[in-house]
Amino acid sequence: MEVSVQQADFDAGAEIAALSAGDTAAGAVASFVGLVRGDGEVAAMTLEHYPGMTEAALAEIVAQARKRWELRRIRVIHRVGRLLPNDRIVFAGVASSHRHDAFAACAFIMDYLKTQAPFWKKEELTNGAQGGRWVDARESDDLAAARWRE
Amino acid sequence: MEVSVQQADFDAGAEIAALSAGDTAAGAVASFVGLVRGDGEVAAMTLEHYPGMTEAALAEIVAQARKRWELRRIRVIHRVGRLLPNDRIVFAGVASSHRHDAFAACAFIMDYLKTQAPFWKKEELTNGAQGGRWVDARESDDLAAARWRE
Amino acid sequence: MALKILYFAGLREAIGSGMESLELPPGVTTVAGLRAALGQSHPALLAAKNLRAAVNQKMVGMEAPVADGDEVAFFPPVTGG
Amino acid sequence: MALKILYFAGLREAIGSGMESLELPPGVTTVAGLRAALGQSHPALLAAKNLRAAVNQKMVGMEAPVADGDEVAFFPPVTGG
Repeated sequence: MEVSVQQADFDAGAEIAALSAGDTAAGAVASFVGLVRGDGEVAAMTLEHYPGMTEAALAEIVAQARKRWELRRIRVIHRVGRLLPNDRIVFAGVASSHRHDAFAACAFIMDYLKTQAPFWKKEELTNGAQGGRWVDARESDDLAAARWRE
Repeated sequence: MEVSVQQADFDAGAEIAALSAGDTAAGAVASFVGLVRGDGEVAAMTLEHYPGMTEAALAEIVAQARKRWELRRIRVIHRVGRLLPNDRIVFAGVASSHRHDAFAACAFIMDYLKTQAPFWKKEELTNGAQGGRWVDARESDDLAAARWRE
Repeated sequence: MALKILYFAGLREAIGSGMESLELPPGVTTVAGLRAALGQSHPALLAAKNLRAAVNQKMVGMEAPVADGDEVAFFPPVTGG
Repeated sequence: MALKILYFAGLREAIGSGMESLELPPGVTTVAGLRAALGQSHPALLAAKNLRAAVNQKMVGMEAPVADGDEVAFFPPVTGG
């Protein structure tokens, strides 16, 4: 299983170990863990997604990475539901024979995930503002994804 | 402790967790695990290093990364001694508020480590060739480190 | 066969519903046309800046075709990761 | 005060020793000069391609100065990671 969308937390160490277990061609494993940042203003956030499309979009991103680089195993996990500051949100891990392929593919997956996978964050504010606040998409994320198309 | 040179294996999951534990500004943790590749020809390898200089060189690489990017915690672990194919060799992990800083710094640390840290690998061959074979440095590693100086 | 229309995130809240089912309105052939037609009862669809859409669970541009039986989703720019 | 000289990896094996201690040879002021002087008893030092050096545990170029009391290391290009 390459992609998962789940409420449960994940074990980054177990995922990283699984990416190279028994594969002596996997000399390089690059990985990324994204966490809920907390600046004191945000008490929690809830991740909404588009069931069905989410898994397909993540699988498509993984497929695109495989076309661009020589990769071994890949794993992407994205959590949904209510999360607190410092909670893990997302894991992306890529094994390859070569570290530059592993790093590039891992960064690519995160950049594409940020703009192509149907997740939306809503923040609950510590001041209790009614109904919470939907997070705005950032232009920097679009630019980051665009650089892979150059 | 930011850098360690040790014979013992490491726990990538525990290291990654420690990079963001209790730090709500650490929204991004990029990490890398390097492993011994096995193509059937290599039975084992032994990593020699320059005690004292090794730790200083790794600490200097970490300090350079901190000058270039906005980073939170950093951790670098390099094993020495005899290792088998699929064994972990090196861990580099970087926490930051921003994923691009985390990815760039982690890749930078690995590129610099490959050319600046005094480690040498000697392979034991499965055909039992006497005395083993020292691994040659690769020009691609020099080029990878050079791109950060541009 | 009816269209299945989905709304997500802030748009879902503004419209007050996450899903509806309807016949393809006469003359509508593209996502943009569907947006204009649905906008008569859901002004939030017209007001949305940077509105994104997916047809049959693939992100598409507003010029993409829609046909009977399609699943069409409208939503704000995604913010996962 | 004597110089401490260290050799690593294949160079250590070729020389047959990982460490020696000696007075700064007369006229030697740089790493390159030290290499030439030591090369008289250790031809492997002269034969080494891409020889690298460190003075007091910092990697340096062959033009770097050496002085009494320094720790000077010679080694092949590194291959860790």
